[in-house]
Amino acid sequence: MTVLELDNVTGGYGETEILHGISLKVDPGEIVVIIGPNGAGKSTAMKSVFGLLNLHGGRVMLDDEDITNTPPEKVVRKGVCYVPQTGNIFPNLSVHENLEMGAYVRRDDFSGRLDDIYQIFPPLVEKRNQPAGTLSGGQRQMVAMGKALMLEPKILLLDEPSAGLSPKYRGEIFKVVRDINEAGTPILMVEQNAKQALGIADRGYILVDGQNRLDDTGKKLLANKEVAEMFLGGGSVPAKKTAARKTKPKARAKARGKSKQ
Amino acid sequence: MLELDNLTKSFGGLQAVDNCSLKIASGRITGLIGPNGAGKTTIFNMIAGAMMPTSGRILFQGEDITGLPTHQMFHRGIVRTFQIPHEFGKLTVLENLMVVPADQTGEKLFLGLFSPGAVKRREAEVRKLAEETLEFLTLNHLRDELAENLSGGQKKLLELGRTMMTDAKLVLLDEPGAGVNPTLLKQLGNMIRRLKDERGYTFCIVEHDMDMIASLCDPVIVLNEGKVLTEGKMEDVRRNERVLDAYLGGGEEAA
Amino acid sequence: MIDFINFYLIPGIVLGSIYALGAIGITLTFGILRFANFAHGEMMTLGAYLTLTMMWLTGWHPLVLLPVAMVLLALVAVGVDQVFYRPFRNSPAVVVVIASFGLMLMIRSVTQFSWGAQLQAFVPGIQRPTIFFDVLRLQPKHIIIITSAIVLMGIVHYLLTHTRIGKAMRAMSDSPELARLTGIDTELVIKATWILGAATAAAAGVFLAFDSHVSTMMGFQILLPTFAAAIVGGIGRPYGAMAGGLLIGITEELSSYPWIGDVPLLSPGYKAGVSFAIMVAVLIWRPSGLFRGRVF
Amino acid sequence: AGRQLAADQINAAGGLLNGDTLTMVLADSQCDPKAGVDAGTKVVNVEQVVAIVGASCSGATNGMVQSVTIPAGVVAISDSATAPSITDLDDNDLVFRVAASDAYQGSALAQLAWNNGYRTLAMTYANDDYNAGLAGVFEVSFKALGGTITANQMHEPNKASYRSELSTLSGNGAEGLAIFAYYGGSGIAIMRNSLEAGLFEKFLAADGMFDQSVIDQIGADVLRENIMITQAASDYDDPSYLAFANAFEATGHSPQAPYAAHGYDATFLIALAIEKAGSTDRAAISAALREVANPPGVVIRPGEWAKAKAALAAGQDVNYEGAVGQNDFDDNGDVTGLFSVNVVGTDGKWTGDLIR
Amino acid sequence: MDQLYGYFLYGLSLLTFGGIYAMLTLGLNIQLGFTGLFNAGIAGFFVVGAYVSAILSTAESERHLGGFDWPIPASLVAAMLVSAVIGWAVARISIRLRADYLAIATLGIAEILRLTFKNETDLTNGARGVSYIPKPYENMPEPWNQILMAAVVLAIVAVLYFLLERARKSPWGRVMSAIRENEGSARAAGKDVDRLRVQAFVVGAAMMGLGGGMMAHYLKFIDPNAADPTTATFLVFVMLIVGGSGNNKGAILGAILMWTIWSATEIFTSMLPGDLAIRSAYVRVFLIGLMLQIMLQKFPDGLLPEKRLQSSDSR
Ligand SMILES: Nc1ncnc2c1ncn2[C@@H]1O[C@H](COP(=O)(O)OP(=O)(O)OP(=O)(O)O)[C@@H](O)[C@H]1O
Ligand SMILES: Nc1ncnc2c1ncn2[C@@H]1O[C@H](COP(=O)(O)OP(=O)(O)OP(=O)(O)O)[C@@H](O)[C@H]1O
Ligand SMILES: [Mg+2]
Ligand SMILES: [Mg+2]
Repeated sequence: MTVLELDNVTGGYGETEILHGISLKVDPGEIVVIIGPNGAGKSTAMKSVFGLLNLHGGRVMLDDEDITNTPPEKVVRKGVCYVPQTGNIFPNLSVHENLEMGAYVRRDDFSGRLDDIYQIFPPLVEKRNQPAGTLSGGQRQMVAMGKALMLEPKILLLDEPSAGLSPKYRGEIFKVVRDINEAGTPILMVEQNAKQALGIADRGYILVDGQNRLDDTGKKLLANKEVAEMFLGGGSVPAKKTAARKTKPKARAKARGKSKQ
Repeated sequence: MLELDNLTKSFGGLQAVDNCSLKIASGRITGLIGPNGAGKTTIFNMIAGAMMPTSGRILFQGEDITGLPTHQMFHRGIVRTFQIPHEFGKLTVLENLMVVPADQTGEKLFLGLFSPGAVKRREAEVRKLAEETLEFLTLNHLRDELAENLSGGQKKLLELGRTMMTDAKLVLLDEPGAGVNPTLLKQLGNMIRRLKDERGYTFCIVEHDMDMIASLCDPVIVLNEGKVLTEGKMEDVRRNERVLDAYLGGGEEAA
Repeated sequence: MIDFINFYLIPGIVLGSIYALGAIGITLTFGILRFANFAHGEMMTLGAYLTLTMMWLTGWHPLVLLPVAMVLLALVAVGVDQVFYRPFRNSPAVVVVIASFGLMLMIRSVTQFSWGAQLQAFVPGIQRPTIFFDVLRLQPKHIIIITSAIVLMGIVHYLLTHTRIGKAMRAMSDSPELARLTGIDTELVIKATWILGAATAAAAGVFLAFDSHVSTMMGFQILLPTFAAAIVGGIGRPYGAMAGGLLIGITEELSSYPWIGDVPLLSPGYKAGVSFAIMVAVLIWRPSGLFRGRVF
Repeated sequence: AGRQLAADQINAAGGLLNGDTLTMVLADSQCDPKAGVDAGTKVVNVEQVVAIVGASCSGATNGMVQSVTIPAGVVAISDSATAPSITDLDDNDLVFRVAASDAYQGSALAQLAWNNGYRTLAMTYANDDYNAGLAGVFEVSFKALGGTITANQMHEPNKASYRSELSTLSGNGAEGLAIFAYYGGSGIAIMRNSLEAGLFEKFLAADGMFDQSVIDQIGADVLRENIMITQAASDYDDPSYLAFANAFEATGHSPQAPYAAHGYDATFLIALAIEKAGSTDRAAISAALREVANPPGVVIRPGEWAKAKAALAAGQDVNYEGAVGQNDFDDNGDVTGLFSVNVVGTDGKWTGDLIR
Repeated sequence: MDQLYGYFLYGLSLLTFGGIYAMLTLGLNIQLGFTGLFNAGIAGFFVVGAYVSAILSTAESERHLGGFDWPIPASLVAAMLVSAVIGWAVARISIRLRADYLAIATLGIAEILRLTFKNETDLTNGARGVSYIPKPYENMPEPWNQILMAAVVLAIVAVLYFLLERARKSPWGRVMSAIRENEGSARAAGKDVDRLRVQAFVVGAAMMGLGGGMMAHYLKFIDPNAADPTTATFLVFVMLIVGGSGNNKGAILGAILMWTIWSATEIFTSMLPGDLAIRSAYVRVFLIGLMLQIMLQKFPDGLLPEKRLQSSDSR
């Protein structure tokens, strides 16, 4: 039984195809991390879960239910929670209102949960009535995370949750992620802070050019030399890496060709 | 090169930057670090002319430039990137870069219309520079893509690319590394160093990636609650109790 | 002095209340759907005509029929939205503005076609004022208009600040995509916006007609001052719209008060320009409006 | 609608020339000179009309005739453009009108006010070409008679309220208010506002206010004795008028509708001119128009198309005596009009009396 | 034959009107299409241009300021200059406003301008308008006068088109798009955003003034009704959006096409039977609204969408 599964998903924004067949899954209780170069399609893969793009093929399954092309608000109501990479706060709403919005689909009393969030991110306490758009980059990220945590979801999707956070809070975030996970929520996250992320991950996927490149347990990926060189910034800049990038234009051309048919 | 003299910025009751004085030395890469909300971006905004300081002065090469409009800062050689990428969405990646250089004769409406010779020559230069920059950023394959379609990290690269399109004296980078793949980030680091060495840029970098700061920056200035907490080499700063407490926290794995 | 109150201030407040009700719909569409809705004036007109027609059919008082007109107009608005605005959900604001302009022409011609261009009245004849304390002239209808407007605005305010759908509206005006990712059914919010906007538009139209008469151009004629009211109050701020409406209505009337000597301060020929002058001044002095609306 | 009646009668009584039908083409000049020019161009070129009845607004007429019909040599007879500026257009004898210039009505109203005992009046006018012109003439005429204008205030039409303007107007005390406005634009609103606020009780107005809805809206009781409206009118006892009025009433319209009779006359005159010229040649029509309108000749009244056709066929001269009056064009193509004074009758309708 | 000749003349008038509107749409295209300035005050600049050109070129009249008797080209240049100056003033106070606010502000300013021309009777003869405005080639025999009038208008449009295309493709056009896309970033790249925006606004305003002047000469008569926002502002927007905002060809196509629709629908609605014909004005307006809706839904980016030149094309 898997919680979330992408099965050979292809698709993109409008005409262009970005994902050329991505498969991945998250089992109960797991932390799964996606890494890959910029522009590989990691965020796009996340969005495919929310019906935010044109899927040309493949399926998205949630708990054995086919949710391919379900509109985002319905997916959220099914218990999938998502922190996008950009535009993840309501800039004109206050911090407090942002957090409340996180619990929009909840109808019970969530004040306890609010207190928890303020405890995790103390800097937000004194900003609670300030419009979130006036926060610093890192503070916004905290709001975005906090907002997602307001729900106690079936599964949590995080797109680069640690970007822009100071080392202290980055550590904090990973701790929070682990805590949530230990409380039973499976997590799928994209991270560029790959070492730390893989450190806490059960499994990891490496995406390149909209395709699966590798998947393995977090530990094994960390130990893999090639992976370390190509994706984790270890060692010197390898010649191979540039070679890998050079295949990209062709792949794009191919993708264009496909989508035109 | 750049000196902040008792600079203050308050938002309502909050002193985001609080009587801050610091110096950025010419020809070096200065790191500016500090907890979230310490006031780093705010300082950048003031230096680059996007925000008016509440009080205090900004001196650039000995000249008081406090409160000048952004475009004049640019012409004095101060270039900044944005923490959240600010691309020209409906322009292609190449055009995004070509917009940047100063002294484009063709940008005068009248000259753009009537003096093709000079304009064409300058256009060719600008285009060449832009193409080199794209090559450098490994974005060449996306040159004709609309910038709004780039991924988060690609936009960050483009942000950096813009600083390479001009003869900058001081480049302010606001978190160039956030969201950038570590391997690429390394390259970026090399590139920044090269720009410093080959073109004589002075950098000031805000970044939360300690590896990058450690490998590039000397000195490092630590900001906390709008004030300078300490300043020095990364190794020293790293051992500072207060820095550990406020910024690095226990979670930092030393690299 | 008493003339000032009787003939400038009170009319100003009445007019202002009507502007304010109209401005609520404008400010909501402006803030949540992000476009300036030029068809809003026509909605007010339509509200008045629907009421008039029901009066012919039933013979009841217009204020009794107002709730029915509100419901009918809300239905119209939701239907119109589905057919004419839905295709433009992801279009730039200019395109939607132009679409609303086209719709304005269409609704207007339908109104003119069905009811003719002749002017009509809810209650023919004139209503003499009741005189209080010997000097204060108040017409019963003005008292009704002002109090009903206040009640309606109170309800709108409550809906927006204290209900889930109100919060969802504010969230959506900030970022529609994130709103969806938060679990908000944006189509539902859009419907709610139209319903609220249409209901207040119906009220504005009916009150305007109640104060003077029904004509096919009545809504359009107050559209621009209503816009000014919405802007002055701050876009997306319904209570701002209320304050803006009152401010515009009162200053329009006061602009021709003989403040100095006994000639009007400003030739009434420029009266229509007063609301714009205020609006432009506010925009320059404080672009987000008096109540800090959202800044695009 | 008056125009259509004329066309129908003519076609029923043998049509034009050799039985051709007179067809009417409508074009909307929207009171905007751009639209006037556009509409003129369309009817002149696409519809190939031989002559034009219209435009109705002075602004649209001005644009249309100056830019289109005069260069094209097409006769235009306006039925309701009353601006004095049309009188001295340099028009190659191509622009006529059957409505009297405001100059006449303004002074007629002033005279009427004076004769009815008004000595001090406040006045207000809507700022449009028609009412501003009329108000100007009225002010001069009333003062010339010895009257006093206590306040004269322009207003912008189509506003929701006029209370503040009215308050200013009432400041110096006046026996009544002269309103120059269209009833729908601002006229009714002004009356309502002044009555409801108790500022003015008595009104004088010109034909922009002549409409049944004024009575319906404000109430006959309130207005009876209190309002006088001049209107470009016909001699209601004149056989010409009666001929028109009976026919028009039979079609279910009120013959007193503003400018209905004018439209009828303009159309009829054009038809006569065509018949007289013997062709639809535009230049010939212009030449023939004055001959069929002015004496001498066999008197033709509304509806007498067959008679006119016969007379013209016999080579006789004709003289159209229309529903609105003599319709004798002067050198400028203007007519001197008749005016009626209208008050609210016991039946709650306007009843008019010719001013002689 | 006559009928054909009539169609020909009507066609000329469509081209003339359409061409004059094209001056307005091209002006708007600089502002909205290139630079992203949502100017809803077209009628204001139109009316300024129309009156300036009218007053300068007419003979002495007691009704309004006048008697300058300037030649038409000179008064058109003056119309452009005055519109530009007013455009500059308007831009100075409102250029920093964001899109929709700018729209409403300019709409308001245009209304104030129109009211001024209407109320300052000594200057403009108020609501009664200015007559006897000279028209180019009006003394030529029919149909040459009309052919030449249309030719002059179209020639001006062609010149404007040529210049604007060059401007669009030049680095200036690129900077303008950059400003439209991201103001902050353009500032950070050293562009004096405010100055450039004012520049675009002023150039556009001058073109609108030219259109207004041309219209006055073509109509030979101008009154404040000609600056009614419906036909002098919204119609222009409709034209540009239908044609394709950002695309100069689209601007011209939109102007001529929409004017033709605007004008020619009447030929059909007036054929409706009896009572309907009297209400045909409403039907016509309805059709125009409906047509607009269909156009927008079918061609959301306009008939000729904006094409950024791809960097590789221009190599
Ligand atoms: N416009 C504003 N209004 C009110 N407060 C603001 C505004 N802009 C920034 N602040 C506050 O000023 C403080 C400093 O913000 P700044 O963006 O400079 O932080 P930073 O050091 O760049 O942090 P980060 O590393 O998270 O980006 C923060 O507490 C923020 O909430
Ligand atoms: N809205 C969009 N429209 C069209 N193309 C897009 C859009 N968003 C992203 N793309 C393209 O899709 C590709 C994948 O983007 P995506 O955002 O998924 O990358 P990513 O793996 O998340 O990269 P990063 O680590 O930089 O965030 C990129 O090449 C980008 O150009
Ligand atoms: Mg991403
Ligand atoms: Mg920051």
